[in-house]
Amino acid sequence: MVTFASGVADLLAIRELTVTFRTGGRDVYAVRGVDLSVAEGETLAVVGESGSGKSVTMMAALGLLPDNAEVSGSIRLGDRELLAMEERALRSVRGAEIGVVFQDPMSSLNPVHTVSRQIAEAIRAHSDVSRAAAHARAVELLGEVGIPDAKGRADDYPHQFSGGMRQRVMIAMALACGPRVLVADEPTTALDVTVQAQIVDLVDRIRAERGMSVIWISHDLGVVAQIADRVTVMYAGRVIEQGSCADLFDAAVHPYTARLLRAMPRLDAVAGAELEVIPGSLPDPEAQPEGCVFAPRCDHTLDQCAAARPALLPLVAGGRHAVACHRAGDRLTHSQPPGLVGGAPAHERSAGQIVVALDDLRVHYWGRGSWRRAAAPVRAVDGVTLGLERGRTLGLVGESGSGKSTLARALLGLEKTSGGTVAFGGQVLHTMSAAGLRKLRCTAQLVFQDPSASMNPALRVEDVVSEPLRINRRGSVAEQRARAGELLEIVELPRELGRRFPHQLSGGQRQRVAIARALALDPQVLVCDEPVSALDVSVQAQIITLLSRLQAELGLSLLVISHDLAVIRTIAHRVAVMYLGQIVELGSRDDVFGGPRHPYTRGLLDAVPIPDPHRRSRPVPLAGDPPSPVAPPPGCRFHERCAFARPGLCDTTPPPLEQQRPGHWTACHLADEIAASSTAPDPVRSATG
Amino acid sequence: GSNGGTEDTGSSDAAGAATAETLRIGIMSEEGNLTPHTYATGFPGLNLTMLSYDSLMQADENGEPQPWLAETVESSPDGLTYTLGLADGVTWHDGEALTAEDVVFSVDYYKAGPPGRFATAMANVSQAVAQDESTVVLTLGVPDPSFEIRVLADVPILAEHVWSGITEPDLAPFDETTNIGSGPYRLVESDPGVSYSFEAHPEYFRGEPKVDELVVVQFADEAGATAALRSGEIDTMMRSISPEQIDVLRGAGSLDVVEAPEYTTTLLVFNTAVAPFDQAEFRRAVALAVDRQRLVDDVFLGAAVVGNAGWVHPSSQWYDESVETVYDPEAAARLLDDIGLTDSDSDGIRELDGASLSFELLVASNNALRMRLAELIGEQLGEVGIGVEVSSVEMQTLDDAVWPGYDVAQGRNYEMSMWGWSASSQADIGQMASLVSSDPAIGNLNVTGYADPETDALAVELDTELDPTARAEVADQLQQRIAEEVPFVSLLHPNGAYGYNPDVFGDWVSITGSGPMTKLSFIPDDGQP
Amino acid sequence: MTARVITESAPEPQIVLRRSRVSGDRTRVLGVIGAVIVLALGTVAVLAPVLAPYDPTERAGTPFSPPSAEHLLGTNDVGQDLLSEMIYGTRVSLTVGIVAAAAAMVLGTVVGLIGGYFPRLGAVAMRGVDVVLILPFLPLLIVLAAYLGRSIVNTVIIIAILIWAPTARVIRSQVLSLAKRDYIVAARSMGAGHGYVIRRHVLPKTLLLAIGEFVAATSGAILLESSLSFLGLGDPLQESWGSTLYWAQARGAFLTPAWKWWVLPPGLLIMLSALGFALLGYALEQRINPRLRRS
Amino acid sequence: MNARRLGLARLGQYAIVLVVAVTLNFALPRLMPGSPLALIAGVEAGEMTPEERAAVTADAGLDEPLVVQYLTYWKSILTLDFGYSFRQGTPIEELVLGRLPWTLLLTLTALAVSGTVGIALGAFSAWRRGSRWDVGSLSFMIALESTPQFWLGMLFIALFSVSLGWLPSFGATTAGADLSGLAWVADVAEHAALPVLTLSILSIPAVYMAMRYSTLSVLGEDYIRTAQAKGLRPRAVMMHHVVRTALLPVTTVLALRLGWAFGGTVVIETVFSYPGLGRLMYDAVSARDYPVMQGTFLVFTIAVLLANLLADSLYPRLDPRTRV
Ligand SMILES: Nc1ncnc2c1ncn2[C@@H]1O[C@H](COP(=O)(O)OP(=O)(O)OP(=O)(O)O)[C@@H](O)[C@H]1O
Ligand SMILES: Nc1ncnc2c1ncn2[C@@H]1O[C@H](COP(=O)(O)OP(=O)(O)OP(=O)(O)O)[C@@H](O)[C@H]1O
Ligand SMILES: [Mg+2]
Ligand SMILES: [Mg+2]
Repeated sequence: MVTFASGVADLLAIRELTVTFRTGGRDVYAVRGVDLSVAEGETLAVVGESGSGKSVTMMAALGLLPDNAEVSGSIRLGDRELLAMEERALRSVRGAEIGVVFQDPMSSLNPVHTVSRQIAEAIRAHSDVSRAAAHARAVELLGEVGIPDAKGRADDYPHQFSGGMRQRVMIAMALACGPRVLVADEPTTALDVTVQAQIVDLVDRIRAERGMSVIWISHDLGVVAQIADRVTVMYAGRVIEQGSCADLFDAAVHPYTARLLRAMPRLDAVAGAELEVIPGSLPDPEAQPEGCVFAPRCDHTLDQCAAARPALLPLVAGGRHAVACHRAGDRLTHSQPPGLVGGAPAHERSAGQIVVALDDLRVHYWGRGSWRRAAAPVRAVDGVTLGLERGRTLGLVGESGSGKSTLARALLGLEKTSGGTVAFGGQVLHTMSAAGLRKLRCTAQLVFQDPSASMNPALRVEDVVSEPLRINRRGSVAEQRARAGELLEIVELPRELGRRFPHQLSGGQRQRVAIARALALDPQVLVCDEPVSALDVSVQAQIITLLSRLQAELGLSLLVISHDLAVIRTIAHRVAVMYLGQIVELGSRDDVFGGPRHPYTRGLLDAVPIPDPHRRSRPVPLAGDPPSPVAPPPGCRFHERCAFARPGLCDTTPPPLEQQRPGHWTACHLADEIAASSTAPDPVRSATG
Repeated sequence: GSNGGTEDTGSSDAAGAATAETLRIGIMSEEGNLTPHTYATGFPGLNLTMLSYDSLMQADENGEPQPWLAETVESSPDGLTYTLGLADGVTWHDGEALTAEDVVFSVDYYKAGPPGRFATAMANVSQAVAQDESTVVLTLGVPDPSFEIRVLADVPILAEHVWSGITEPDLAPFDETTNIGSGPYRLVESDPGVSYSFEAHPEYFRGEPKVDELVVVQFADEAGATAALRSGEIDTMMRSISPEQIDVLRGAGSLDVVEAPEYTTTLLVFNTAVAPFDQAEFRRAVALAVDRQRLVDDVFLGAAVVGNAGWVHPSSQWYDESVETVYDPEAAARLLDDIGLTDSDSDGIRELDGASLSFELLVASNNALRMRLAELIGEQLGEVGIGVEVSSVEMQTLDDAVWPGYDVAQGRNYEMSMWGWSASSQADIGQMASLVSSDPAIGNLNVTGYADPETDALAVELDTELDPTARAEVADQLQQRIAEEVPFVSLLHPNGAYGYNPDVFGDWVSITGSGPMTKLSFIPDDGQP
Repeated sequence: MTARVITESAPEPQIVLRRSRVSGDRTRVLGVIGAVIVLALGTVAVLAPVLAPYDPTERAGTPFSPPSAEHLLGTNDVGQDLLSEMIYGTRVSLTVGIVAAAAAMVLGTVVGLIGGYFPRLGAVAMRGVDVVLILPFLPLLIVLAAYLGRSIVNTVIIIAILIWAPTARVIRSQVLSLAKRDYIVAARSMGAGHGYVIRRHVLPKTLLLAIGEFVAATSGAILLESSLSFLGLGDPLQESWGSTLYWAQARGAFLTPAWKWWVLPPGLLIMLSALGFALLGYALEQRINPRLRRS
Repeated sequence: MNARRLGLARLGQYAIVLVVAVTLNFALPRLMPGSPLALIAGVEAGEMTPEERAAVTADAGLDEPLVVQYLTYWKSILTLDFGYSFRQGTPIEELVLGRLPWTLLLTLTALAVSGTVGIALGAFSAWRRGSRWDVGSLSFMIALESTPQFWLGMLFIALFSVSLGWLPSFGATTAGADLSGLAWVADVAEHAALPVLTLSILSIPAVYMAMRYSTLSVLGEDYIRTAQAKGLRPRAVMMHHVVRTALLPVTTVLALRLGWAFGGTVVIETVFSYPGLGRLMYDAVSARDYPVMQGTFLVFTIAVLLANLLADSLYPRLDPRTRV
């Protein structure tokens, strides 16, 4: 029996859990001996890179693993052994005692049933109540999780809700039977930061109210720092370190944990700080290494690291901070907090030469198949004026659906514009001939969010990389191949990788290949649409560093789109904030992050969780969801969500994007007032401002 | 002629119940509404229609026209006037009496009505006059030796009180009035494409019919009908069964088969306008090379009569025994050699002007037996060095190639084809002229395009000679001419073989050449013509 | 606060749950069975002259004779050996099936490809497909048969015309989804023309799908050929299984004991060959269709 | 709102397809070799004089220029007055309406049977995917799908009608039997039994495959895991979540099959001598009865179009995601 030093019994205790998937002769060792536990009323965060076995561990606890999984170990809920339970008994645990919230609220709700029905179903599965009573309870729950007009919306279908509201519905469903443990498997990864902040608040509030235990799976250390009592770090199917939140963030012992923390871009770091990169990638889940799973990527290996598996042991006997590392006792000194990046000047106001200029650009989508063209269009991009400076990086941030990708595509001439112009060094895009357009395509290239989707899986990496050359008939096949090798080296990949297929690469390697391909034609402009959001923190750092280096070496102009403000802050010289198809704030990185003038920018910044367990006072995040781009609100498009909005002004007159400070444009009537009235800027944030 | 009944011996080998309450009959072709203007096919459509209607004369068991509605038939020596005395006590199905006025009306009605078989038949009747209640005088435009068989024994008489109100006879719907005739049966239910029901006319002037009710059901094909016959769902079918089924049905215990020779012909026709079919020698060689007996034995399992070189069926009274039908492939080969069609490159196929002598033989794909015949003929011709490629085509497509627009004047578009004429083409010897005359007015069935002055002269003579003996002489000459000239090859005449259930009804009466599926089978012995 | 120690000696309940069901998808077997059937039939077709005891056009025995030592499946209405006919029929049925399906695939793939890649043109093309799909096919068949004449080649053409349309639909929807893929957008953004994109990215993927469709369509084509022959709309003089059935039906074999050796074997062979290709097609679809490949 | 407009746009597309199809329906009979003359005039067309033939042709309106005939055809469609059968002299509407109920009886019953069986088996098979049962039923279904229709029908006749004598082999009712009430219903049911059985057996595989496929893909959806995580019984998960959702695309398959089945009964109606529309068309085609051909083609065309329309509009109606 697992016990706690304090004598408080674990509510859910997992011990020596191993899960192996038998897939047609090949075995996937997904979980290789995991110990973790959560006590009553406690929030345990489980962090780790993608594929480290977090979800599988939780699914094992619920008995929901697929048939080909082989499980051993022990999973105890109170004093019952879940692994030994019959399916029937396990069903009475699922939903009733352990509630689950899954990552993707879009696909986790059944699209053909109303939300109230799906909640009521969970209630009726575990208690003998009438349909009406269950429905009433469902409505109540919806109210509890903050669905406005719960009664009116209870009989709506999931697709009628926004992502954040759907996640609330999921939470209501998980809470329906008053579970003792709530498992939240990356519940906010698919959501905007603003919505993430709302959900984090909600879960924490409910946990406090109900005295529930929460297991929060996440790869976002910021969220973890904000919510967790204790943290378990998983790596390649093992727990490598666990301890209280403070222990981990302040004094991580395992080399992996330490490096992970430093690989993470953070808003409270020094702007332009270089991220530390963890070389290599997760081990093959089909391999079964003898020793420490992290050894191949570790700087501090001893002989025994490769030979023997380190046990998860408390640092001090009876202590709560446990580490699975042979050198845990060595007090390794990990490098100091990140310093300044050499190349990028900390602060910059002078305008560079404009390479690409957008002037009042509009992209409207008309409903497909409509035979009468009178319908209102989706105003995806609605009057954007923006310049991209030579050799600099422009960061574009905004909530999902604000038109960032559309803007990027229009900039590259991949989207038909509905108004305004895109000009490359004076040449207006839509007046160009086909040949001119083709030539221009060589000067501007796109790096996609999802690297694997942007490569034809049937082509070898070298063919993927040399494809632009082939398309534009540059050189012979041999030359193209040689150039592909060079390009791979530029993005720090070995040439031999060229013989592989994309699916044989890791996510980070794939993104490098995508970048290499984008560089093939020696472009001046690189547009990166969410280049790192599909990647793990450690890989993210590699890519961000790579992009910065390439910019410095090749003098590229970058447009980087991201919803992750910390990433933008790390990489961009200038930042544009987009809301509902329009730019609401534009300025140098330090101006925007240090002294945001638009309430929307402030809301966005406030919503970003700070990966520091000591700074948990969270301001009220932005409420609500962005309105539909089909019928944007009159006046200031943001006024409905703005705490400062002044009736009669903000809801009638659209504010122009003005240069209210030198080099700092804002589209807000009340910018000056708000700046004056609000509390003093955050000390850490203003560190560089 | 006689008016007495003949015993039902000799012409039919059938036996079984002599009367029945209900007889269920299968048919395989889609028929329309069964009136003289709307029936669809000659067989069985017209046979079914004639259950409800009578003509002035009626073919007897030997196929000879005998007095029927007209008790007496007298023609003037010049053959231009026929005086008909109607039988007494003939009533329509609704009880009205059939009078001379009805006959006169019918003649005029057909002449004025839309074109068709009966309008064509009546075209030559220039005048019809009712002398009294029961006497009609018909005046002909030109003498017609076939008038009795072709017109008097064929055209159904209509009830004036029914049809005088109908202006569009070819659209006449089935209803209470249009189903009134004078025949042994009245059509009481009509669902074209599905079924018909006939009820016996108890007041029939030749005696009450032997079967009370006839139910006629339409099948999609012979296989379905045969299955139904075997399963007892129908009692007989109006389609000669395939030869291989004869023994099967006979062996099935409860069933029997009535078998009789029929005048239906199966021909090999060729386009005599193209070389080398334009040479009589070549045609003769083809005829000599075809082993008709083998066709009968192999394909029809013996259930057919070998075709006669002179066209006329051996059972017919017009048959000229002196015409010889020979199979002699060596003679055929010699003939071919003689006209210069030799196999110069020894590939087994002769050459004509350097090109190998090969023809496409068309055959309708819906007729399995003819397809087998075609295959066999192909083999047989191949043995004398004539290449044949059998090509099965859909029936209408074949018709369109051989007989475009049903008008021989429009030419033809084939080399060789399997072909056939219905029984009526033999029943009336006059039809022989229409097969071979090059004058489209006479030779309207001359689908081979055969033209020969001597034959044409004989054809005219056959069409006009009124004296029976003289006409027989002309017919003999024409048969000899045909045998010599070979405008087509008469291959065989399949026997009629009709499966039936003798427990239900089996008192069949066959007409030579036309088989048992006519109203004669249902008319009591003492009412037979 | 709670902390946790690992008590080394604690007796842990160790439970091993073995997977309850074999995960190996048994439906894989189906593909193997299909391949075996197709291979076997293919061998028979190729080796027909060696395997068949008689020339199928030869009148080798008494007509309508039941199975005997000389004629294992008896003879037909003109004394041809039915076993030889079955063996040679394999050639016709497989050839017609394969060639017709291949022709239909080429047509369907081209139309589907163009229709999917150029959406405007595609809408028009798909209306054409709709029309083909709703036309009454019997008269279409007769018209075609009349114009083309009856021959094995024309049967192939007719079948191809009848079955290409659904393939065009399938291919089109695949191309439609392909065209939205990031890697195609990427190629376009690098300046690739339509020809390049189709050749390099769309066609290879689509061909794979077309191959799966082709195998499945072969099964349909074999069935169609037999139906056409049976209805007398094909060429009954060609030695195919369908025409054997046509003759069996025309000569009343269904109603005599002959059905056991004259009707059953061709029907079963048609079924078997269609089944072989259908199974193969099913297995291929499982491999090709990404939606089915998951988990 | 948008959906309605989309619907109208679809309708417009259907209208175009309909026009093209109607045009082809007009053209096909006339493209076919052979002429309906024999039909119009009775068999002895050969005995007619050329004048008479011309008169007959004119009477049927076949001497008009094709354009005029074409316009007349459109007029007949728009006025719902299709003229008379060359062969039977019966109005086309009467013929078609007389046959329609029988075809509907066959197709609807077969669809109901095959739909129910196919859906149940398909769902079960997917639920037990990879099991012996799944493999067994899957291969059986594929085998069924590979069975020639006519062959099965004929074997059924040989077995059930000729050998066993249990069921009638032809027709829709017992001809000449004056039945009414229950006896009539029983008679009709008896006659429909074999054709329906054949049709159903042969349509089950398509439904089965569609349902199995659909169920398999639903089983992989995240919300199924959610339902399981709620602690629902497997039966409840299967019924409320899997089957309910998997049925959506299958309804489309069913609707499309309806249109297809409608035209696909030709063979069955021929084998069983069943007086449905398919046979009416077949006979009309063999005889070149132009008006009947056009009439039946039109019915089939419209049936398929309606089925497509039904499939198109059914899906959005059943799926809340596309419901506005
Ligand atoms: N059904 C399965 N069959 C085979 N392998 C599986 C299966 N499910 C998961 N795995 C493997 O198990 C390992 C752990 O997966 P898991 O989903 O637990 O990762 P995770 O830590 O939750 O990652 P993420 O952050 O991406 O959700 C991965 O290598 C994954 O590929
Ligand atoms: N092809 C399209 N047709 C219609 N609407 C579209 C289309 N593409 C995008 N939109 C709409 O345009 C708006 C902007 O979309 P866009 O993809 O540019 O947003 P984004 O800021 O990139 O969002 P995300 O962060 O989720 O990628 C959204 O409301 C989207 O639904
Ligand atoms: Mg996970
Ligand atoms: Mg985007």
